[in-house]
Amino acid sequence: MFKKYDPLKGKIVRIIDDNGKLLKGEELPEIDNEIWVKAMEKMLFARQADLMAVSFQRQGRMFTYPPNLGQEAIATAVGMVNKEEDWFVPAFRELAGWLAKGAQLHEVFLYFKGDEKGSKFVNAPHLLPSSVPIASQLLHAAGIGYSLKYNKKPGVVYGFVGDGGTSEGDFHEALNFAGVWKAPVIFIVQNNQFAISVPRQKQSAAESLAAKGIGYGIPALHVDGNDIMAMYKAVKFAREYAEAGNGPVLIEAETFRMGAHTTSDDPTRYRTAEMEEEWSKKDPVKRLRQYLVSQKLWDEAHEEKLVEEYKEKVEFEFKKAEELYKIELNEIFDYTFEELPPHLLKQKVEYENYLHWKEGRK
Amino acid sequence: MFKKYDPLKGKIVRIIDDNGKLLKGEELPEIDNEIWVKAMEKMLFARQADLMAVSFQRQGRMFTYPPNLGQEAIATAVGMVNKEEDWFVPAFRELAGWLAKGAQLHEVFLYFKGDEKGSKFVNAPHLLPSSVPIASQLLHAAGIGYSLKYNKKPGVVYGFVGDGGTSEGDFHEALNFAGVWKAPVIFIVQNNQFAISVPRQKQSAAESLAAKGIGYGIPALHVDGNDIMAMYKAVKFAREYAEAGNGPVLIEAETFRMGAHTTSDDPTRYRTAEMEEEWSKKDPVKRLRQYLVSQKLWDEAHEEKLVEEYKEKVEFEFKKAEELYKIELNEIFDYTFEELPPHLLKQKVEYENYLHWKEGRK
Amino acid sequence: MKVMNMVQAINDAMDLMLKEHPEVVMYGEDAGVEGGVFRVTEGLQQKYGAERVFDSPLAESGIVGTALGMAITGMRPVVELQFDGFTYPAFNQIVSHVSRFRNRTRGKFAVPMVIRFPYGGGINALEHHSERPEAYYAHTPGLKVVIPSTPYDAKGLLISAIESNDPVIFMEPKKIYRAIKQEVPEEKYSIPIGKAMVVSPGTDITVVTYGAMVREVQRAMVMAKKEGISVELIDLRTISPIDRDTIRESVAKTGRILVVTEAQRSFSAASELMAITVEENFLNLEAPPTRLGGFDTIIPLPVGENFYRVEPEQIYYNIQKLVKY
Amino acid sequence: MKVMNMVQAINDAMDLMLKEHPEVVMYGEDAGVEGGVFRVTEGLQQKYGAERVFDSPLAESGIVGTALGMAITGMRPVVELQFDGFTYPAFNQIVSHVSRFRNRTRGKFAVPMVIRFPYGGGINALEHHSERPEAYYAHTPGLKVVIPSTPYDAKGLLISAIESNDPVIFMEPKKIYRAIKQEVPEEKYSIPIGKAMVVSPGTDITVVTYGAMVREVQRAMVMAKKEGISVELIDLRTISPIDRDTIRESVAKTGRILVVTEAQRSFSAASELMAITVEENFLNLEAPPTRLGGFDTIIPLPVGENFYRVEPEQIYYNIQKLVKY
Ligand SMILES: Cc1ncc(C[n+]2csc(CCOP(=O)(O)OP(=O)(O)O)c2C)c(N)n1
Ligand SMILES: Cc1ncc(C[n+]2csc(CCOP(=O)(O)OP(=O)(O)O)c2C)c(N)n1
Ligand SMILES: [Mg+2]
Ligand SMILES: [Mg+2]
Repeated sequence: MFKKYDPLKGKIVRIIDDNGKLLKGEELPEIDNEIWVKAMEKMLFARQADLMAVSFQRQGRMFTYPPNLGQEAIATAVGMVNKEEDWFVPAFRELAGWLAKGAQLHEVFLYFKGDEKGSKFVNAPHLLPSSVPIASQLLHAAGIGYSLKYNKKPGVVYGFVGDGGTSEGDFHEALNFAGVWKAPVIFIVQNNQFAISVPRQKQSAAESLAAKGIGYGIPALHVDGNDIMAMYKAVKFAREYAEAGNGPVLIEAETFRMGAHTTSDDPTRYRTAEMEEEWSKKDPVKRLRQYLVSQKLWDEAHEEKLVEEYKEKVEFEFKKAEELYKIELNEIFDYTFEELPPHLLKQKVEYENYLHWKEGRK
Repeated sequence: MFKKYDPLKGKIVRIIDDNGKLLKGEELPEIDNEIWVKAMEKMLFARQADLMAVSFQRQGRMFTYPPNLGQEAIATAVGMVNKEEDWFVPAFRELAGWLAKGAQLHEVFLYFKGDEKGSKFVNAPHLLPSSVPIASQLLHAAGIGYSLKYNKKPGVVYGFVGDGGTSEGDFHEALNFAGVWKAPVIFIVQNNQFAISVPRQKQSAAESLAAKGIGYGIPALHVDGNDIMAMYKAVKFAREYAEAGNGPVLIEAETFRMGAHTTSDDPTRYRTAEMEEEWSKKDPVKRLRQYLVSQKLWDEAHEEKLVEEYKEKVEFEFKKAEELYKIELNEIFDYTFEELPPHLLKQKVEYENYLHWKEGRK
Repeated sequence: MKVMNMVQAINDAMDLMLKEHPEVVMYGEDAGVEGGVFRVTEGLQQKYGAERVFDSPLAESGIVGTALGMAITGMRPVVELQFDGFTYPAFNQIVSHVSRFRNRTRGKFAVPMVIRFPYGGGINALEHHSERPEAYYAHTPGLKVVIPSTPYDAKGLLISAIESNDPVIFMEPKKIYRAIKQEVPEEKYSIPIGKAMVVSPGTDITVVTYGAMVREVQRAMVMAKKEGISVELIDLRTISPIDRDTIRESVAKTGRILVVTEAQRSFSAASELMAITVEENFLNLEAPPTRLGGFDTIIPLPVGENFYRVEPEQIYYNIQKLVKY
Repeated sequence: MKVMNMVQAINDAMDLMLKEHPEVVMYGEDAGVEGGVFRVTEGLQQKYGAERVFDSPLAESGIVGTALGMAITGMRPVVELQFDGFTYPAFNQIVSHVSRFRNRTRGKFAVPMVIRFPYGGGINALEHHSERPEAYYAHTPGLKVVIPSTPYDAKGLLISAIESNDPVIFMEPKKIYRAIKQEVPEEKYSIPIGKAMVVSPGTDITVVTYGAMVREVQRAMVMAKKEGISVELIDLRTISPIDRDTIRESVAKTGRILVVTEAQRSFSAASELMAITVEENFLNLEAPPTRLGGFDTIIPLPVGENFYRVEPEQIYYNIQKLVKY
């Protein structure tokens, strides 16, 4: 696969076209068509959650949130390939992947409402929290890769980063360490064309981000990230390659953030309506839908019904997040160290004395 | 030239063989043979200074020193190509280059005796001091490149780093910034096979370090760094390319540190005598000598006489360093800021009071 | 005079400096086209061109390290790091190079550059967006560290910073970026780095603070005044080097000092201010120098910020305790 | 018992830990084949194999960041950074992740890792090889910071550090790596993190210090003793969290405190110790708490180190001044 789709020769992995039609010379992955139906459901659910998150934020019920709109195929494909033993190391824009890995939606909401409980992912032992300092998480992915290898455990690590993140020193160091260690890590660059307002071309003079792999001896694939079949194929291949002990793989997934960078961003300041329209034609949900419809596996009525269900589910999860959203003073102190050291106890007691005084003044 | 010697195709720029003979299919650079005689003199002088530095250190007259032995062709070639308007951004193992750029040898000795005056290079306005934190200096090189471009000044920047240094995040960020800015910077990796004890293969799984250029859209040359003609050709080409506004160039100069990492290092702990012997056949001084002898431009007697002269010169410069080696309390305080702030004045005065008291006790 | 908030005042300072000094350039992540995520550089690229005000790749060490290269070759870069928490990837460049180049080269190369970034808590932000890193930089010899508390000060201090031949870390309290409006002269003026300001004189106790906490202390002072307590409020303005004289004179008069910071309290600017006080005023002290700051815990996400944030009532609580001591 | 210097004692601790805990691995630049530039890991790769003790690429952020990945998946990495001055490229990983992962995930992921490095001045080294970065790390919530002063302590503290479920910054005073020899038990023992030690009791003045300065203070104490001054010497051992109790009790008795550090003095561990003293002992103080440390200048190269280094006579000078106060 690395030969057929050599990114240094400008090759891109793509299986279906913008209208969901199989491309000439390509083959569908050999899996049951039912699996694409499931994938469609997962993408739709993630999209629904994402859209509603933005509106919750607008209603003032949540703080900053980074929309995934348009990028859902990537993390969904990873979720399809993922096995329980694999580790998922997020950047912050892979909602569908977190859900696939076991995150509960209300935890995600809690996190973006600004509550640490939302990073615990109690049902997802192999899921790391969002990583805010760009690209820093890739080193954790490389270290987990070493850990798996050292402990002779099965599984691989998926490490996510954005196009902007490829400029950080930690991106470099992570790929280099993983390369030297032949660690089972799949680095996935979600190239959504922008880092906030900064376009991909201002980020690096490299022709493609996949090209960066060669600097670390890491084979790379440049993939149409809005083609879930291509993503599935690439990630599945990479997983087998990495798990077999061949070392890491770099995947550049070409996509587009159809929404704002976060709810505090205004994309009209830095990109044109034409560009947005151009990319909306490549919407990954639309493409898979068209494929499924052509296979008679999907229809509009079914989708409408599903979306209604999803809305309720999301609403339910959000309410749950709202109920859980609170904190006691203890929680601020209890996790800095395994045991509360004396100086922190002193600070807590002093603060409680103040609260007591304050209470008394009322 | 980038096409003929494509590092991704395993090509290496090499003009003369290990015995100083022109290789088939190659051409000598079109310059007067006399220039090679001068280059030979410069290499010999740098080598003499280097060898004596090690022995001064052994005598306890200098602290840590990083020998250049075996790597002299690289910085000498850069010195040959260098123009006054160019900037030289060292790592710490480019003695011949510093001298070419205007450093006085006694300054170099002062620096390695641990005296800040040795980083001032009073006759070399475009020479930066050694940079101890590995690879950090390459960002300065990129910034100077921007500065030249912004101010529409002529000239290029030579930024040096070792093979080990290519693993640092700053290496990545520097090449990436320079690439995006199309800044006139020539990045020169002295790949001397080791970073202290760590061999090149443990540093990166990349097939060559030159291969890293493509990740930044920077054309690269992989050069036999012990072949001064190849180095000259590569650097000259790179200089023209960069100065013409085409952006940076990456040069991997393949070489070998024939001495220890520094005077506190013992290479027998991590490399074999065979390896050392193998590389001694490629000694750059030997290779150029053989070429010059074959051209009847050089002979043993001449060299012996020169070396005697050089020894005296080096001895003289070292004595000068020893004379200058001293510091007054003021000098510690005077350069932290442009003007001495009150708190530092207070600290100085308090310290002087102590010194006064101490004096009084004797 | 024009009424400006701090964002406008900083923008105005940069505008003036770009106009006056051709060697000034500005860059950072999203600092060009977009004008920065807080819009502090808004309009400057449009006015001065993309050679002088521009977007950089997403790499903080890169931003600071390249700026050093510019600074030592005669330029005056003013770089923006996007948030306080994203200054750490640049730590090595700041601490190992920016602060040292002058000394290392015995004055051959000066480093006239400014590193600006939004500072501190209070905006319900994600993790790493509410950091108070002043102690890290103040502990580093060779850096000047400035935190303004008003639009007027921000403009005057930033002009001094840009014209300084030493590197300046310029932290902008993001909580009050748009919260305080004030008349600010449109022309150039400067406020000296290294001088604190007595915001309001008083006799019973000295309160030293800076940045967004100045306003919080002022709120506490309203409560104190009701109880007849006269507070002398000092706005430090420059965290390093600290203006020891102003503090000494004030504590000599009041005999009491409360230091209020947003930052976690240990090994902090508050610790330093307490140390200075005992060095300078040991014999004047009528109560123990006291500090009030964040806990030495990880800074909480918004749900816990209320506990972590020092509030006016808490400042007053400490003032009255000290006065009663 | 065997006579060991600090290098041997640390090596011995690591040897024991590698033997006892299969989840312990060690790596860093030159830490494998070569055994580290100070030979602290010498022989360990030969004994435990290159999967457990190995050379890493030259990248400190990489070393620390990957170790975090190991630590949260059940391993106990002990990484070596080559020198104090080369911890700064890893600053972001240390401050933004290592210290916070437990809190961020509400205890789901602990970070049992140790970051070791040679610390401090006094070996006539190049620039960046004589740093004293303890205040940076001590100011960072979520880290424990340890500096031993003897071979015995180094072994016992490192064993505690490796077995701790919290990240520990372990700084090794390189000046005394081989300078002090001492009987050290060959078996396992541990010294608790967070506890200071009264090295020698006294009544006139408390001197608090740590690391290589303990020996310098002891030299000053010889001079003090001649003049009949009784010094209580406290070795802090753990810089953060500071053992306030031991300091309070001592100063309650002596009424005087001198803090001695190698590091530059402002915004430092010395500042914190002075702040703690006024918080804990305000009413006991008979003289101003005083600090003696490096200047707030760039740390000089060897030619100037004599001026910068705190010397025994200077410590004595301050002791006698304080006692006379
Ligand atoms: C170290 C660091 N610097 C800056 C930021 C601020 N920031 C948050 S997201 C972002 C852009 C990220 O772009 P990209 O990597 O392409 O990911 P995308 O947001 O497009 O998914 C920036 C600059 C940060 N979070 N961390
Ligand atoms: C950031 C940083 N980490 C570690 C060191 C310690 N150190 C000094 S030289 C060196 C090896 C450098 O290897 P390389 O880049 O190959 O250059 P060479 O010494 O071979 O010329 C190391 C690890 C340093 N100076 N800076
Ligand atoms: Mg992006
Ligand atoms: Mg090398």
